[in-house]
Amino acid sequence: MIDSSFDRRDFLKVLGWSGAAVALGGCGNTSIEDGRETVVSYSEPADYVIPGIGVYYNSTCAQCDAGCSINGRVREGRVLKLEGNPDSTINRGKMCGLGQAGVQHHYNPDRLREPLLRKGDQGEPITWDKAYALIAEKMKGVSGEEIAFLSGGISGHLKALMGNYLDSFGCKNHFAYEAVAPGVMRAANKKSYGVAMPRFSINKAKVVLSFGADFLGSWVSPVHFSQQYAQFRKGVDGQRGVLIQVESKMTLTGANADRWLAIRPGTEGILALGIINALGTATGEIAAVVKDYDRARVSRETGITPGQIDKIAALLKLRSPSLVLAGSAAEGYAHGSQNAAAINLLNHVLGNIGKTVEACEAVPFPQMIPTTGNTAALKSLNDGLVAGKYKVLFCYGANPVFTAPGALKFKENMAKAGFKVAFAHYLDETALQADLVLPLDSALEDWGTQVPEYLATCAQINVQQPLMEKLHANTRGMGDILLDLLKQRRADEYKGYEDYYAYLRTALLNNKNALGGGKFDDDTFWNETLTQGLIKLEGPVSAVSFRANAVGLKLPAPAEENAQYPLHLIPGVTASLRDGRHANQPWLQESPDPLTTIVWDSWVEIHPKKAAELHIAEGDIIEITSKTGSIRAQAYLFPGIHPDAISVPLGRGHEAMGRYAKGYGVNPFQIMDAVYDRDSGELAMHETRVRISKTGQRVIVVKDEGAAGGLQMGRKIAVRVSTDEVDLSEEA
Amino acid sequence: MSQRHLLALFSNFDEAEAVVRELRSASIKGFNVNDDLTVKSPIEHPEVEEFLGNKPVYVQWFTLGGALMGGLLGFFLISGAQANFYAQLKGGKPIVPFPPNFVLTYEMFILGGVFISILGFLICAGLPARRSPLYSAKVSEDQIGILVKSDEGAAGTLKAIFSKHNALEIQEEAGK
Amino acid sequence: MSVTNLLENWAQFRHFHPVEDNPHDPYKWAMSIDLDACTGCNACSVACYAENNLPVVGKEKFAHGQVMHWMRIERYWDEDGREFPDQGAQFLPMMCQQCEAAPCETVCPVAATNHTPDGLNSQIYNRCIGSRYCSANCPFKVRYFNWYDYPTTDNVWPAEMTQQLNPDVTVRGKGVMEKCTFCVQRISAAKVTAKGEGRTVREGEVQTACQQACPTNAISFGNLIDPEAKVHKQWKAQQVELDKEEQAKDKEEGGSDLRGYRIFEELRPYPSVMYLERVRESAI
Amino acid sequence: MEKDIREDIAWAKINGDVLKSLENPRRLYWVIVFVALAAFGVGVGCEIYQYNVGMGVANLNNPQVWGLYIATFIFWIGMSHSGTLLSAILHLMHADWRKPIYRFAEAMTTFSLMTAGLFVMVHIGRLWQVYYSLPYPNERGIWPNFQSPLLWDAMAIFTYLSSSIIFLYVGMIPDLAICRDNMHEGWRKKLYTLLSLGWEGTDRQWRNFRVTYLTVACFLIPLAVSVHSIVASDFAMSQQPGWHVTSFPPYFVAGALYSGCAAIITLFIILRYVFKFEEYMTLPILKKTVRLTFAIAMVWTYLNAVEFASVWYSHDSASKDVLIQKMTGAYAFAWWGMIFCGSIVPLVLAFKRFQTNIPVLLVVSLLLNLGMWLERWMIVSPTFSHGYYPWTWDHDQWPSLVQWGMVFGSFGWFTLLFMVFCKVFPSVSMYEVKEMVYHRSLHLKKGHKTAEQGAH
Repeated sequence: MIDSSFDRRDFLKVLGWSGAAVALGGCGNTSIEDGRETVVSYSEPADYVIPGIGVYYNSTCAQCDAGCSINGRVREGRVLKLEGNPDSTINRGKMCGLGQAGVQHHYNPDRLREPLLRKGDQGEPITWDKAYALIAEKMKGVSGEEIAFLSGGISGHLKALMGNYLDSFGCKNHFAYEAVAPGVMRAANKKSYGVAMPRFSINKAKVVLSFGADFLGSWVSPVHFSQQYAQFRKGVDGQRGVLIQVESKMTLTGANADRWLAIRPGTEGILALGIINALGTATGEIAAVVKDYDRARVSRETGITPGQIDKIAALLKLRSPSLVLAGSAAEGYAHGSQNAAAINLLNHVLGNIGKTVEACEAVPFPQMIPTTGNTAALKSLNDGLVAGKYKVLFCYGANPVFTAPGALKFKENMAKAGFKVAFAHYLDETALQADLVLPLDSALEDWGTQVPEYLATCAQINVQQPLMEKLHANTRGMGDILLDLLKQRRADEYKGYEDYYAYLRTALLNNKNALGGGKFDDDTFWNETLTQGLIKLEGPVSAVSFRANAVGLKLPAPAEENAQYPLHLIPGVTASLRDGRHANQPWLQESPDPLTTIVWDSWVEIHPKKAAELHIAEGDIIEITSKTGSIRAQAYLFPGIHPDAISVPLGRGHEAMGRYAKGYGVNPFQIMDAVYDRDSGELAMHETRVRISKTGQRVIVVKDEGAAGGLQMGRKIAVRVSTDEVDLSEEA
Repeated sequence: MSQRHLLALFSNFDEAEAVVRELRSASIKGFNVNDDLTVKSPIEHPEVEEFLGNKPVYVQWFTLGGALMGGLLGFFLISGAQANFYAQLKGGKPIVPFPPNFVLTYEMFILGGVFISILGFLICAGLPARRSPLYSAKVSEDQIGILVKSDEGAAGTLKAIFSKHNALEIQEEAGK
Repeated sequence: MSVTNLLENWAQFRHFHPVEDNPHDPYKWAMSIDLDACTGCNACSVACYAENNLPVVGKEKFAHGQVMHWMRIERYWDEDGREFPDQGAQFLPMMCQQCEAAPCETVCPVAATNHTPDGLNSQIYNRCIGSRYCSANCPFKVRYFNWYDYPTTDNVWPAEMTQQLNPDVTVRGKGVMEKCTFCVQRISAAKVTAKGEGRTVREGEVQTACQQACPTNAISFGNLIDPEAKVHKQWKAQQVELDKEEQAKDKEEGGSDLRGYRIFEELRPYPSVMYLERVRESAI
Repeated sequence: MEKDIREDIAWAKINGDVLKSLENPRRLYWVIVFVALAAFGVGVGCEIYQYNVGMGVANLNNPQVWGLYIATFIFWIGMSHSGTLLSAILHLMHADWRKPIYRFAEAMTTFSLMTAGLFVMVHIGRLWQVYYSLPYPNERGIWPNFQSPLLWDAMAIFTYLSSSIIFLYVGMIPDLAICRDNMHEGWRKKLYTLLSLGWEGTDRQWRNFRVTYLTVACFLIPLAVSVHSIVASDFAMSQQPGWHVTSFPPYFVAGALYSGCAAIITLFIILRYVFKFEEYMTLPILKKTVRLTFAIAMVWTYLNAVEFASVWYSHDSASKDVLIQKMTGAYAFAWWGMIFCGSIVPLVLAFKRFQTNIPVLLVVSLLLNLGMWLERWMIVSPTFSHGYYPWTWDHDQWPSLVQWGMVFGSFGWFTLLFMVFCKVFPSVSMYEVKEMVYHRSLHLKKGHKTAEQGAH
């Protein structure tokens, strides 16, 4: 596809220039002067620019950590639309809404354009040299212990560079923090399977029993799982897969279940054991563990009828293999690990391990393997800040001031750090607290490599390449920045690399053989890689075997009634907003939440029954009070939630970040208590207990759903049949 | 031989009628009742036409013609226009569907009818007309006027007849 | 001259549509959507925004019901009033159904919306005067009117965002009606290529933006006439016929094991979109 | 029984009285004109705003794409009906009591049609492109779509408007001649001389005049009926629940006559008072009009009931939902208001003592028209907010001030036109009143004669 003779950078310049030329009409972000040396006329365009025809380049989606490969449509040097890259084993040419909104991240009018230095509460634009000098100066005589580097999940060469940079200070304080991450599950899996993230083969399962794992919406690798789900529904030999979802608040996955069960919050583990008991196939110690969990008790404690338990058990027995998943709903409690363990135990009893819970490969380059973010990291960072340990704090790829539970008082604690550097795309809440803010390239302008945590069928390194010339002259890629910073420390080691691009190229070419490029010469291999957008390779397989001994698996009795805070607060993780880092992308704000169809605002999901008790009607502004604080949001009567729980979606309620995010909705993180999972130390996101009260105000809920409230009024619009009425095997 | 116009005004139709009858019976040389006599009245009054002897009206023929023309024109205009959408079908209907075209034809039928009737009226009634040599505003108020055109010689006789039927006023002027 | 044209082609002018002698040759674009696969994730809707330059109207205008999503995901609950929707929700992607006998077409005073020879319900923005009669007469209410001049409205396409606009699709100004086009720009591109190579468009050459994005392949789109096309196969398998308002499925007593249906068939718009019923397990 | 008109009124007096109404106006007149002008100004302001910003400011939405504009449009079309239609029918039936009142009734027709036309304009999303809908050979090679009921509408209204104007004008020619004869020099004299086409009331002119007037009258009756049934088909031809009703055309026509008659009563009373036309617009005539109105009111009520019944007993659940929504939903107040004003209030007219009670009649006639306006609104909006597709059910949209402003403005515009008319043209037909008087007196004389013969 790409002729190997020309230098790719110039070619991007050309694209960029022509792009700018096209853009001149509308927007003043580029002037005739920019890149005039590379102007080419359309009368003799380079063979890779066909005026009026879209050209496609592969890269990697950076909207979430799933690592989908994207296929960007570029015309006249402007990236227009992101499609999925069919070669990727993860998304196979498909894209979620979040991913497609990447272009709006790239073209976002609120992106940072200049390095900013704090002057009082103002940011003053400075040059990069100044910025680097400042960092060098601040780092002088600072010991490794006094430096903290907060990042999101990170992998690939960027991770390597960051590691090296921190090493150069002998610093061990790298905190990888993701506000919404399956941290507990990783820990539990490690214990029970020996692998943090085995391969879940939904498509091979005949029954999927999911305890709050929203694998179609936001869990681990949704696009990949969605495709598996499609196969799973078609079923092997016409035996359509059955999905049972157990959770206290209906997620997108729950909405697609054959049977959705509203369980009392936190009792997922009990149900799992109850099912094992009902299966009656368990022997030895496992049988001993579950023997007390008879139907009556389990039903009493979980609120699931004995009949249901029997049905589930029967079905699981009947149809094998099955797959049991532990999602955030099960994990989010102080006893989250036990829940997860119990659920994994169920998998074991059903004999799914090795069948649907499979061994997975890893990338053969340890230094590139992802450091997955979790919430425990936030805690330790916060403790450090409280103790005033850190003189310098770097912050990249995370927005803790927005996403840290209010109980942590992270904002105040952050102030205790001496010098705070934020690498950011927007002037978000965290960047606002920093002393120095360095503007980053968007993922569509930047180079990089990425290794997804969840690998679908084989090990895979995703390559990220610019889809167009930089939009803003003064932003830089994180890789380039780290490289420059490293040059301050280890000049001789890194002076060879002009920029991150050069570093990346060299690094990959050095491992050409290991990357399966042995037979190519360098340029061919490099261009092939860029053309593919990803490198598939063999890696060490880590086998999965059940190793946890069930003994000592203790599950606490369900949480007792709390008179002061009677309700559980369930943070809703929506497919499009997740933890809110992309809240400033208008498509995401305007695309209705699949379940409530609400847009541009937060809401409180409350069960109609409960609402009737409290005389709450849709649109009532209600106040939610927890130990930590209180927020106000509009009520939405939602049948898919346990009456003892309410749910507020995460991701909205920004106080900064940009025109599309600021001031829309509320931020439930603010009122979250700091409760941790006993074993893994992860934040227990579902443990916050609240009470609600009406404020007397009422608003009209802005949603797509009409006054009929999602009823069809007897019209034949969306029709449903049960399996015994259709014969799927006959279908084309 | 020179002509002369006379206008006599009467207070009511009976007198006017009497005058006309007399003019008819008395055959006056140089004066032709059918051509040279005009009755002007403030209101529409069928009797006038009776005693003037019925003169035909042709407006309705204009109307008929106009209506037919309008209808045909309408139908062909519309169907012709629709024929432009040969390649652009609409709502699974024929390109030239009858029901709507009927409605429109009907409207055009009426439109043509009305317009042409008016045209006919203007033509038949000779409007817009130049004002006749003798006219009195009284006619548009409450009096009936009889306008005659005759030779010099006959003028006297006519005047006599008018005054005999107590004409309120007699105007005369030399015609050309 | 149209009248001579009229006289010459009188017979054709009286033809009904869809007519017996196949009017759609070589193309009839159609879609089928498997509601069992659809998870309601909204990816299709966002893809549509990206492909077709749909304006983001913002909270206030959305509140006024002036949103412009050509493709909307509807979420329905069961009507049996149980405490919990324990069979989940039902999702339905709803976009212009490209009816064969579209109610919107007949009523447009200026013929701005027509039926194209390849079976699309076309909307001609330049010709539209905004009487909004088409929307009034659309049973699905999938036509969206430009209530404001979005290109010049604040924060719809500020500064750099304009660069994302798809040059193949016009940006609509105020006062015109718009709706899903089955990504006609992609269709025409493919047709041009095919024509250049002296053949017809093959299955898979055209993908609508929504279809391309859909993570579960719930949407399939193609040429209903082409026996190779997945759409053709699906319609055939479900015995749904384009120009019938009653299908095999409806005729069978006591239900049938077919899943294919079209919405509001009884109104006889003959939609070009077939939905496959959502399936739910009876054993649990 | 009281006489419609005294037969001993001197013809000269008739001229005098009517011509007086053309004399320089009193202060009250200017006040009304000013108010009307102001109201119209408001409407124009709203339109300019809407034109620049977009239809959105009217707070219309998807699916509620039509609003007060269309409702008020139908209202004015309806208003236009009685004038010409009644005038024509009564003329054919030789009901001479029409003579004193038909002139202003026809004027009303013309002006309300002009007002209705405005609403087509303000409703269109791209007013600057409105000429696309005109059927003329153009360089675009594109014709309007004649399948669309909107086009039928345009056609019918154009026909009706032009015919009404012609009917009004032709009927006025003899009176214009009178004005011409009585005016001293000045623009009025010139105007009347021009318009009266040199009418002199010769036998020839009268003869053709009679035939023409009769022919046009014959045409106008089916035309008037067709116009409003076509407006009805804008709705009935669509598939929407609540619109797709067979009985709509007669229903609309009845409604139209109804509001028209009510309007006639209102204007009758006002003109009678303002121009001191007591001698011509007499109470017996008023009484006849009132009785006619009452009859039509009952017809309308009946057709209303028929519509509901047919919906109610049909198995069309969608239409049923709309009906229920009308009765109980957000629009209930308007719907019941319509029932009250349209079907209950007119019962007052059944009582003799009220049939000539000016104040009562004024109030009632205004209420009737309010009811008729509500009816039109209730035809348009509920179907949108509660149509076939439940997902889009009412984001219940209320008309914004812009819409109300234009409705308000339209009344200003109408009043303005009417005020100008009755100062420039005789609002009572002089020559026909004379005819009326003449025939009465003739009749009376015959009566005397027979009496005398009987005596001998």
